Amino acid sequence: MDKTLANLEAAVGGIEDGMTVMIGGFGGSGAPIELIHALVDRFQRTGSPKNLTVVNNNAGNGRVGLAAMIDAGMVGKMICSFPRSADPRAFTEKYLAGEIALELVPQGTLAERIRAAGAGIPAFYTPTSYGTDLAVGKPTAEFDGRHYVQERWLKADVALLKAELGDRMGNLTYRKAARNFSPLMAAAASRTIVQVSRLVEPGAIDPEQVITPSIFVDGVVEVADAQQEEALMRQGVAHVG
Amino acid sequence: MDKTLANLEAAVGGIEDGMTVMIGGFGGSGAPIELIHALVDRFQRTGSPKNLTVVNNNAGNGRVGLAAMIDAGMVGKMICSFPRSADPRAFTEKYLAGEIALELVPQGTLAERIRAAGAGIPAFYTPTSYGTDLAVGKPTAEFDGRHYVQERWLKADVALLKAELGDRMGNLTYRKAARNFSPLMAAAASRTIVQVSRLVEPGAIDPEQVITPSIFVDGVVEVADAQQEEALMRQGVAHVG
Amino acid sequence: MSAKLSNAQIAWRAAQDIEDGTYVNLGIGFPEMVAKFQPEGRQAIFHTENGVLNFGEAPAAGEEDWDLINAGKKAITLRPGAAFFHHADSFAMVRGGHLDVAILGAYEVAENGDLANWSTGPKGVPAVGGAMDLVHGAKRVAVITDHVTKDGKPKLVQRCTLPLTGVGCVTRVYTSLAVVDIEGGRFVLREKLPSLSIDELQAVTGAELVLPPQIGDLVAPEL
Amino acid sequence: MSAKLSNAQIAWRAAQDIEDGTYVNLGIGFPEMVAKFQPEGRQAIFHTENGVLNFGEAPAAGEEDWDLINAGKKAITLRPGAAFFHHADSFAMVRGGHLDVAILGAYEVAENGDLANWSTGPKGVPAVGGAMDLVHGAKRVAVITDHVTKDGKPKLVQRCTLPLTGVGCVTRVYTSLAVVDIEGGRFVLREKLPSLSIDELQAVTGAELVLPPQIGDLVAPEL
Repeated sequence: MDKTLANLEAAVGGIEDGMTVMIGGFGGSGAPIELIHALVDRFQRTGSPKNLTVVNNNAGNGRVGLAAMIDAGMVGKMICSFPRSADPRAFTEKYLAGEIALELVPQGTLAERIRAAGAGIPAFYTPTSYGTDLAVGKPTAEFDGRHYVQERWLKADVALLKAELGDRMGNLTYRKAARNFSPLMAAAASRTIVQVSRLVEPGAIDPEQVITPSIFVDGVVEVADAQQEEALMRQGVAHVG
Repeated sequence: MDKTLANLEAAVGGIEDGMTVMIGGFGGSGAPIELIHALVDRFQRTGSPKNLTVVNNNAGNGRVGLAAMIDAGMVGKMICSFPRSADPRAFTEKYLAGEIALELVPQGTLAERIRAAGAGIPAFYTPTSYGTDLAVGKPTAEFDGRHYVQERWLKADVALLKAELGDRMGNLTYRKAARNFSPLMAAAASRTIVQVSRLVEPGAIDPEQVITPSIFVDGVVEVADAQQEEALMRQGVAHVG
Repeated sequence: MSAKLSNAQIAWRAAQDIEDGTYVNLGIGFPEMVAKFQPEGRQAIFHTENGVLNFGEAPAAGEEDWDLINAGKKAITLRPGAAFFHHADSFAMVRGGHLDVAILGAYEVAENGDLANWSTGPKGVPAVGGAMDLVHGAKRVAVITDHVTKDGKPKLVQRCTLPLTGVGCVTRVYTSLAVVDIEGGRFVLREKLPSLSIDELQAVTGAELVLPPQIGDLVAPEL
Repeated sequence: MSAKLSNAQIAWRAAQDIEDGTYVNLGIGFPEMVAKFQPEGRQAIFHTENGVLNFGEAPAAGEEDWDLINAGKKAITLRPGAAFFHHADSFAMVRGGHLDVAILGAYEVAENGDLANWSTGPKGVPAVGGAMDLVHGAKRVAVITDHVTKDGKPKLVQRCTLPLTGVGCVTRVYTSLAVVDIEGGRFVLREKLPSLSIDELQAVTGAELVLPPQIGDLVAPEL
């Protein structure tokens, strides 16, 4: 069993118009920049995939990564908790122009909805957002005298993630706080594609240190000198594909 | 901050009559034998704690550990998925005599109910047990054309767990498959007490390898040469306190 | 009708349908035997409820590590690329539809896909384990079983009489006499022992067997 | 009425109530400042939503590792005994009631404990982050804020007019002028600047201040 993919182009090949794509990372920490740029490049070359729904905690920063996707016009809708950043131009411009939709989800609810999708839990109750504008239209219930909002699972067609070590079977580790949403998204997407900073043989990762077990991963591609979104943003880099 | 406890007696000191106690382990793998035996010894000495509700995947094996607790007459109710084992005498005798109650929960639902308690999720929906005797009396709902059962969180007053490494702040690692329910129980109990096979200083466990972060742990006690339930059972050992 | 497959042969037949690279959970007891018959050149990855992925065969006697066991509490070993995880993650794999195949035992399987395999009634100590989760999790839920009970009664029935494990969950049954798919609420016969007539098979089956144009021969090696 | 505490002094005052060994989440922006004023001999453990427990101060300029950040996307360092975990576990800590204290900023706090701190209305791009989770998670939810808006309007009000972050969640407010508890749907004055009369304080407070027998002096060092 070998889930390694030949290159970045192959890695993003299965993403089609209108799909829901989860992208790992919290700000620049954990953002799979090379996978995202490969997808932007494909769009610039072929006009596809377009009208994507993207799930990420944020909505891009500067002119690289997710911001470059939005700039390119590939994203029809963002599902996120915090569409602001040091340089949120890409999203802000499109949002205020009515060219991109936004589903705003509290961060913990976003995480739990993704986790629920991976765990086969179609709905759950959370106290978060009860009595607020973000709970409007959602079922509520009382348990033990406290009020809760019913939230639904959030699934995706594809997840694009960044990991530190990855073996050929798909077992993953992450680097520091770059873990964040990625283990959840790996389980919530029908197809999970991961850029790993170092590709290793099965057995090289201690089974006790695996964070994402191979069952959640469909493809791994090695990107040895991965770029970091925050560093690129601070350098003023723009990716236009 | 130092959560280390002086000894096993101190570790089980806060457990009172009628409490719900979660006990880590799956069969003998991860069973905190020394903590359990300290509790049995306390009961034999003082008559307390009694009438406990115990949450574990199983209901004891042989005459040690959880089986010794049941034998001693401390347990009023078991919440578990599989009250059978190689030598299930302790539970079987009391159950057939009507001296112990049983709440039988499918294993994945048991895990998820415990996880939900730790995560502040009062209820969730699962397909598991829909249409079976174990769903009788539970609310059901349909999502996307499929039927689900509503399950409630499962909390405990105390969790008694076994870990491999534990630092003085309470960060834990586990040994192989001995992890099982323990990270979930650590978060679901008001008070989480852990016997660790090696006590280390904060910083000795790589932050990426911590399985249970310190926030879920209230006390750690070192048991350097911990016994293994399966081995004891196979040796025919009985713990009578 | 005397010839029938042995348990090992039933397990062998089920193993032939497990593709390379699939994630598989084998129920405790008889289904565990399926792992022994993985066809050459195919690598299945085995999952056990208690938090291990990609385990291998039992260790030699005396080499057991009792912290490394499967759901049946038997000692196991690891293969390269194994992973440990906690019980909620383990059942996320199950309930979340990540397993490709679950192979389970049965007391009864009904033509509507209902399965009864956890309780023989109100007597004794009930125990369910992970069975009710597994039947709603894997992409394909198959059963391996003798075709009839020890008393000779059909185990493939119109409707289960024993307490259900799951509703409409089974899609294929490997028995000592036949391979039967469950499609549209009917038993569809796919393979049968060559020595057995369809009438003989129908006589020991508790619901009508739908007969497609092609019915294969169920043949297994001596094991 | 001209004297008031600086932001640093408000943060200092809030820090005095954080006990040794408590687990604390500080909201992004102004609340982060509370960490600087931990009293000598007390060790709080700081949590950040993006999956780090027990982080320390910012690294020196040029030493940043952008994979090691807090919820405000600022570079951080680790203390001994730190842990990484994924976002669902991180919010299990929050929602599950494991944090002892959350200290947040506010646009408005109402006497019924309602908090508005995420949206100033329908204009612009809305963003909520983890605020709505934090207000329902920590055992104690405190607010630090200037007592009035830049326009001099009360931020402690009868009922919030801005979109709510959470209902009945705040139990203590540290302002530039006072420390106020929320009990039984009322603002209870605990401490005020010594230079300020109760009438002066009431005049800039949007709901009635309940006056207990003892009202302490709010004094903070020069910072």
